[in-house]
Amino acid sequence: MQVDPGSVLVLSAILFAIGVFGVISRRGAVVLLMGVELMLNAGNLALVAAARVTPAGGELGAMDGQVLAFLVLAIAAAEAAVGLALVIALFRHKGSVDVDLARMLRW
Amino acid sequence: MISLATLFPLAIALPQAAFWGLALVAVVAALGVVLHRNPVVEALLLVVVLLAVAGIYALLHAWFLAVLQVIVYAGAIVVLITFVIMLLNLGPEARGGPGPLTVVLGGLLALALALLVGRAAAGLGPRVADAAWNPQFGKVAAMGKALFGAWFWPFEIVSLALIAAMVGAVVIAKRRLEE
Amino acid sequence: MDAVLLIATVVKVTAIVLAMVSLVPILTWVERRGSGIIQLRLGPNRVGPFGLFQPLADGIKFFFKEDIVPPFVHRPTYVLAPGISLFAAILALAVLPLASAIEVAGRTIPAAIVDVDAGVLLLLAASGLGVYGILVAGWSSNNKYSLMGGLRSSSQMISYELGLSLAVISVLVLCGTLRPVEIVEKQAAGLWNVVFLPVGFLVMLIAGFAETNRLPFDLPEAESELVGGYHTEYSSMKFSMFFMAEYVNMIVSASLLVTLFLGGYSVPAFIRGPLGLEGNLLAAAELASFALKVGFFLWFFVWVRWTLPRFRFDQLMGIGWKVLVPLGFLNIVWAAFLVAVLGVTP
Amino acid sequence: MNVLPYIWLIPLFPLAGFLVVGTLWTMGVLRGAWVHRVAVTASALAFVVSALAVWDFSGGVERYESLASSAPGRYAVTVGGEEEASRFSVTVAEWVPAGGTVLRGWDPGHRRWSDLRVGWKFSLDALTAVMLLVVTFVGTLIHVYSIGYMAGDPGYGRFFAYLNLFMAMMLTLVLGGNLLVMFVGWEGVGLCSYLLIGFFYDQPFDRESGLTCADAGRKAFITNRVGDFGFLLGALLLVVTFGTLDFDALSAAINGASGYWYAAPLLTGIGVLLFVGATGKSAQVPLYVWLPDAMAGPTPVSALIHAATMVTAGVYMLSRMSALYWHAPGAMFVVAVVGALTALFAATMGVAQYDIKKVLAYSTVSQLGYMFLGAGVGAFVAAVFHLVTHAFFKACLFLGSGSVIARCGHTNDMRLYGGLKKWMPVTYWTFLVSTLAIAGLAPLSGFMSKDEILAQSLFSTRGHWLLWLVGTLGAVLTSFYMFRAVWMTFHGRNRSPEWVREQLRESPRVMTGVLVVLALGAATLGLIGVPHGVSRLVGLGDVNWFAHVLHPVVAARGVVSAAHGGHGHGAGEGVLREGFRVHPTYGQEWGLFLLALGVFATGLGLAWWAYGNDMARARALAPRFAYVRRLLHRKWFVDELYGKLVLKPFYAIARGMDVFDRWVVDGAVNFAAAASELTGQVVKLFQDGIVRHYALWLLGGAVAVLWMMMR
Repeated sequence: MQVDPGSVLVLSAILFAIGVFGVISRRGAVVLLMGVELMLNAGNLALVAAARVTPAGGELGAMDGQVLAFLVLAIAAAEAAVGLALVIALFRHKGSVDVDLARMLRW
Repeated sequence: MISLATLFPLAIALPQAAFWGLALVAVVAALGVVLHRNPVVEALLLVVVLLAVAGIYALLHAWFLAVLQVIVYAGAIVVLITFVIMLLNLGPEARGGPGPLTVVLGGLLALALALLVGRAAAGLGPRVADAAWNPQFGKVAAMGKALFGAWFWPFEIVSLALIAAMVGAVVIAKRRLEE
Repeated sequence: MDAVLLIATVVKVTAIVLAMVSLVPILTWVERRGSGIIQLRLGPNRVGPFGLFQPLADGIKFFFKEDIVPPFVHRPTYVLAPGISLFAAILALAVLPLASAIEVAGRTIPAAIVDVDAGVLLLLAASGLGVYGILVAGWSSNNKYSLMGGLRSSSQMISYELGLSLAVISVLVLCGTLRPVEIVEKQAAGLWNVVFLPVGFLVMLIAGFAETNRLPFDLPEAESELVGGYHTEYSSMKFSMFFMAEYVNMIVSASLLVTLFLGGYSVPAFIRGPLGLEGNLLAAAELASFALKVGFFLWFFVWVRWTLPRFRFDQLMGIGWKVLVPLGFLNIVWAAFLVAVLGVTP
Repeated sequence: MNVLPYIWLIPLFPLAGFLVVGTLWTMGVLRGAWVHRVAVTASALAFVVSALAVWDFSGGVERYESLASSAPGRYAVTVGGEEEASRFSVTVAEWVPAGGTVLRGWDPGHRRWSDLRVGWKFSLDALTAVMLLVVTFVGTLIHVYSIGYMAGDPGYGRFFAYLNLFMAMMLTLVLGGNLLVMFVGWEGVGLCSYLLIGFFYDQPFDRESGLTCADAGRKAFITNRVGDFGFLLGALLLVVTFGTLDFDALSAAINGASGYWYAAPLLTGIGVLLFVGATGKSAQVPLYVWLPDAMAGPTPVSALIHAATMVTAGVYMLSRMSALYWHAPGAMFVVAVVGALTALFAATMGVAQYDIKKVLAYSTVSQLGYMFLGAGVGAFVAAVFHLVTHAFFKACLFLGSGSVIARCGHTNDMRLYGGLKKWMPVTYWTFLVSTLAIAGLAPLSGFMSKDEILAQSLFSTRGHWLLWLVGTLGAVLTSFYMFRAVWMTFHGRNRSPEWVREQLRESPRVMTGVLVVLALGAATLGLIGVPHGVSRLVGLGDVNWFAHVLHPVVAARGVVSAAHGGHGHGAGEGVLREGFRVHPTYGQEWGLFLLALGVFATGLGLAWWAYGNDMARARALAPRFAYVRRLLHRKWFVDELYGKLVLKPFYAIARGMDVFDRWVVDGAVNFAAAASELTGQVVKLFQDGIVRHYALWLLGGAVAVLWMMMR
């Protein structure tokens, strides 16, 4: 008995789309970050599912998908740290976390 | 509480069903993250999504990742997000924001993305039977061997990236002395 | 997964939850009587012999008190917060082995609810979730004392979780496994980890106090500054759930300490050898051993609470980041030195 | 002593001197006497090493054969004989390692020459040895002289740095073992010439035209570019034809190639093109115009670069390529005609100049014409010999004039001199000796070399009596204008302003010493190359040591040969012949000798007659010959002619180009810029600073790509 990786991938696509929609439809920087986290999670889900699809080779089987997901996890942590620092800096400058306010550097 | 605990062995017995349940939870919570207007509620819903995903990891035999997902994502990243929300005392987001065109276009495009990827994923090829899997697959030892073996350099580079991000975060967020 | 295992798991879960629910009142009694002794007064002694039924009376009082939900709170999260706290606290107990194994219907099954190879990590994960209860409670109360209390509490827990994790990692390095049962078995076969890692033990002990928000680290609910901290607005059963969560956390901390450093459920050699106990009898003896050690630390928690004054918040963070984290790192290096250079195995 | 393997060090001494003086003086570290100490030491070291190398070379190169065979890519040795020149070569580094490249040759069937390896090759043979000694010896002397001449000049260090750089480049030119290394030196000396002509770049040079010294330098440089263009074309044609630039390989290839279909016309073309380069560098008609203006530079520069060494590079190059010219009679004919015409034409202009340095400049042009006349009639040995003697007496003359100029208030105008004999005896006597030499008094060096050239132009197989006649007329004028200068400068009444006359005195010892050495050379150097025709008159045999040494280098191989110096074996029946067409008889030799003395005496007498009595007769005659004088003084109006025929159309074309560049080329560039900016203006609208929109574009792109993948 095991989970069908295809269905996991479908879930991953749905979660990713939801994350994208969150990024596009919201103004708050924090929510934007959460949307990004959703997208990252969707990506990780796809990676882990793919690890179940690839043929088992060698002693450990194909762990590459999981290892990649692990690395993405670490990078997500870094992204959150920097992103939140930026949110705080933005808040300090503008008194708000509305990303639309941070547009001084456009053309 | 007790009935909740019984779900665990049930999930082991019926993985596909458990998956659909978790998937439903994840999608609903994710929609909540995106649509709700209160940041703290959104963060909590994000935790729910993350826990559901962790559950799915476990169902996919990615034990180590499942635990890490809870520790790192739920236990650290989202705590940080919540923390910032409270620190800045963010209330419900003001109405308005992006125009309807952007929202509708974004929604349609996101839907198209989901449909396209979903269509490709639905036709996934055959998978390996349970018996063919190494019992160590996804366990801590296996991950450790992979990380410190073939993936050593990526692993180290990611650790460097983490340190850089840490320093960067401090530099960006710290209050200047004269302020 | 067969029916026996399924039923056994359900039974184990039920047993643990019930044990916690029943242990907490006893602990409150211990705390109050103990504080009485330390402060040279009597403590509760009216209800039942030595006031033993006092917690029961309190429980009844909590049940029947009016459940006030202030009108300015964010209701869904306000209601949810105590549940999160208690749930996370109890969840951590799921991986702790209370004995080596128990026999049910002729089969040997693990004594912990789940016996997975990443058990220690799972424990850390569960304790990490506990922060949410406090954070959400503080925020949803919509009260500045609550919010400050919640923020302080959460930052304190995050900070000390680091020291705690580092101490745990040193044990993992020494034992080469993440499975609690194996860690205990290795200590049973050799020496307790505290012998090899005294610094790690100390770090974990201090971090344990902070994790449970108890004196001398009870800043989040510092009465003089923040009234009641994150649970200022809570009353009745909801308050009692926070209360219970705190005591469960104490139990978890003590259990973790015992499991990782003090041999867990291991029993003196003569019990297995000359006495020849085996099966469920052995399990009972092991449970007793475990309970004894945990009990001592619970008493220790109470003892310290009524002995030491409270730190200032900046001192608290300073200890967490500038003392415990570096010590934790040094301790890991020491553990690695033990394993790699001296070839020590517990 | 094994010096030959290190000949490549010789140019490096002055180069190091240039770098040291140039940088340290500019930085202000090197000051005062240390400037010339470093510079003169660098030059003197080059001379010493050159002398050692030549001495080593004269001992025979046989003992280097084992060295050459042990490192064949690096060293090459040719052991010479009567008809084969000894040569030692060292290739220091690869430069153009184009070996194995495919070149399309001229050959029938387009045989491909495919081994063009050009390295930093330095080689030494008799011709190089002669040049090496002249360049380093005269160069060092002029360095010494400059210590006195340039004393107190604000650009003292700059001057010596340039001078050292010039030495390095000239030595590279001379030592270069292939045409490309030679070309490096060729261009390098051109650069130094430009820098030194314009040394007083902010001072006016010619009051009549208002030109500055910088303009004069520019004129020299640009005129040289014209010649260099021809030189480069010739070199490229050589590469295409023979697939090599190496002198050894070229000689071998040309000597072996005389039978090919392309030999005569192609080689003539190459020869003429290379000669165009030589006319530029050596100031021959029609590119001589820069040399008189080059007198804008300091006098030691005029002596070193524009008399003794650089301007003779063309003659050296022709001698180096003698194999080619022997096989290209047409080219040789062109060389001879141009040389003879230049000799006469420049002499006429020298007659009417009042600027002492211009007199000497035209004299130089004229003497260079003699050298080319010699080369053109096949008297390469005599040409190179004249080069050597000319280096001495002309350097001495220039330095003497410099001595005069420095004492006479820095004026070049001979009308303001006169009677200087009294104040400057050493300068006078050395100047006089050199004048006698250039005018062709019998035992002095000028006679030996110039009259040998004239004799060969009459008797050589490549010669013609018309060439001889033109050359002899030029010699009369040479004698005339040189003695005119002597009388105007040193004899008669002094015409200087009062303040100049009061401070007239002899130049410092560091200058006069050099003059004496050079005058001694001018007087005696002719004895190393006494032509056979002359030695026969006094009953001696073949005492022409110089020809003996040099002949194998410039002898024509593959050409039916007579002996060096023209005498000896009878001419064969080959198509191309070297040697004398007519063997002069004893009487003819005597006739030529006496004629030469007559030529000398005629010029002397005319000068005495016109300028002897304090220029009285010249003043009286001047109005009657006003038109001629004007014509000659204005240099036959050649500069004006060039201005009309070359510069004006050139400026017109340049103006047209300017318009084209401004409107069409710049227009295209501006259009590109404007188009880029417009694109940017449009595209920037997408970058509105709203992150959401960026995400939307990204998402749209991703969906589009996915859709295309899955269609």
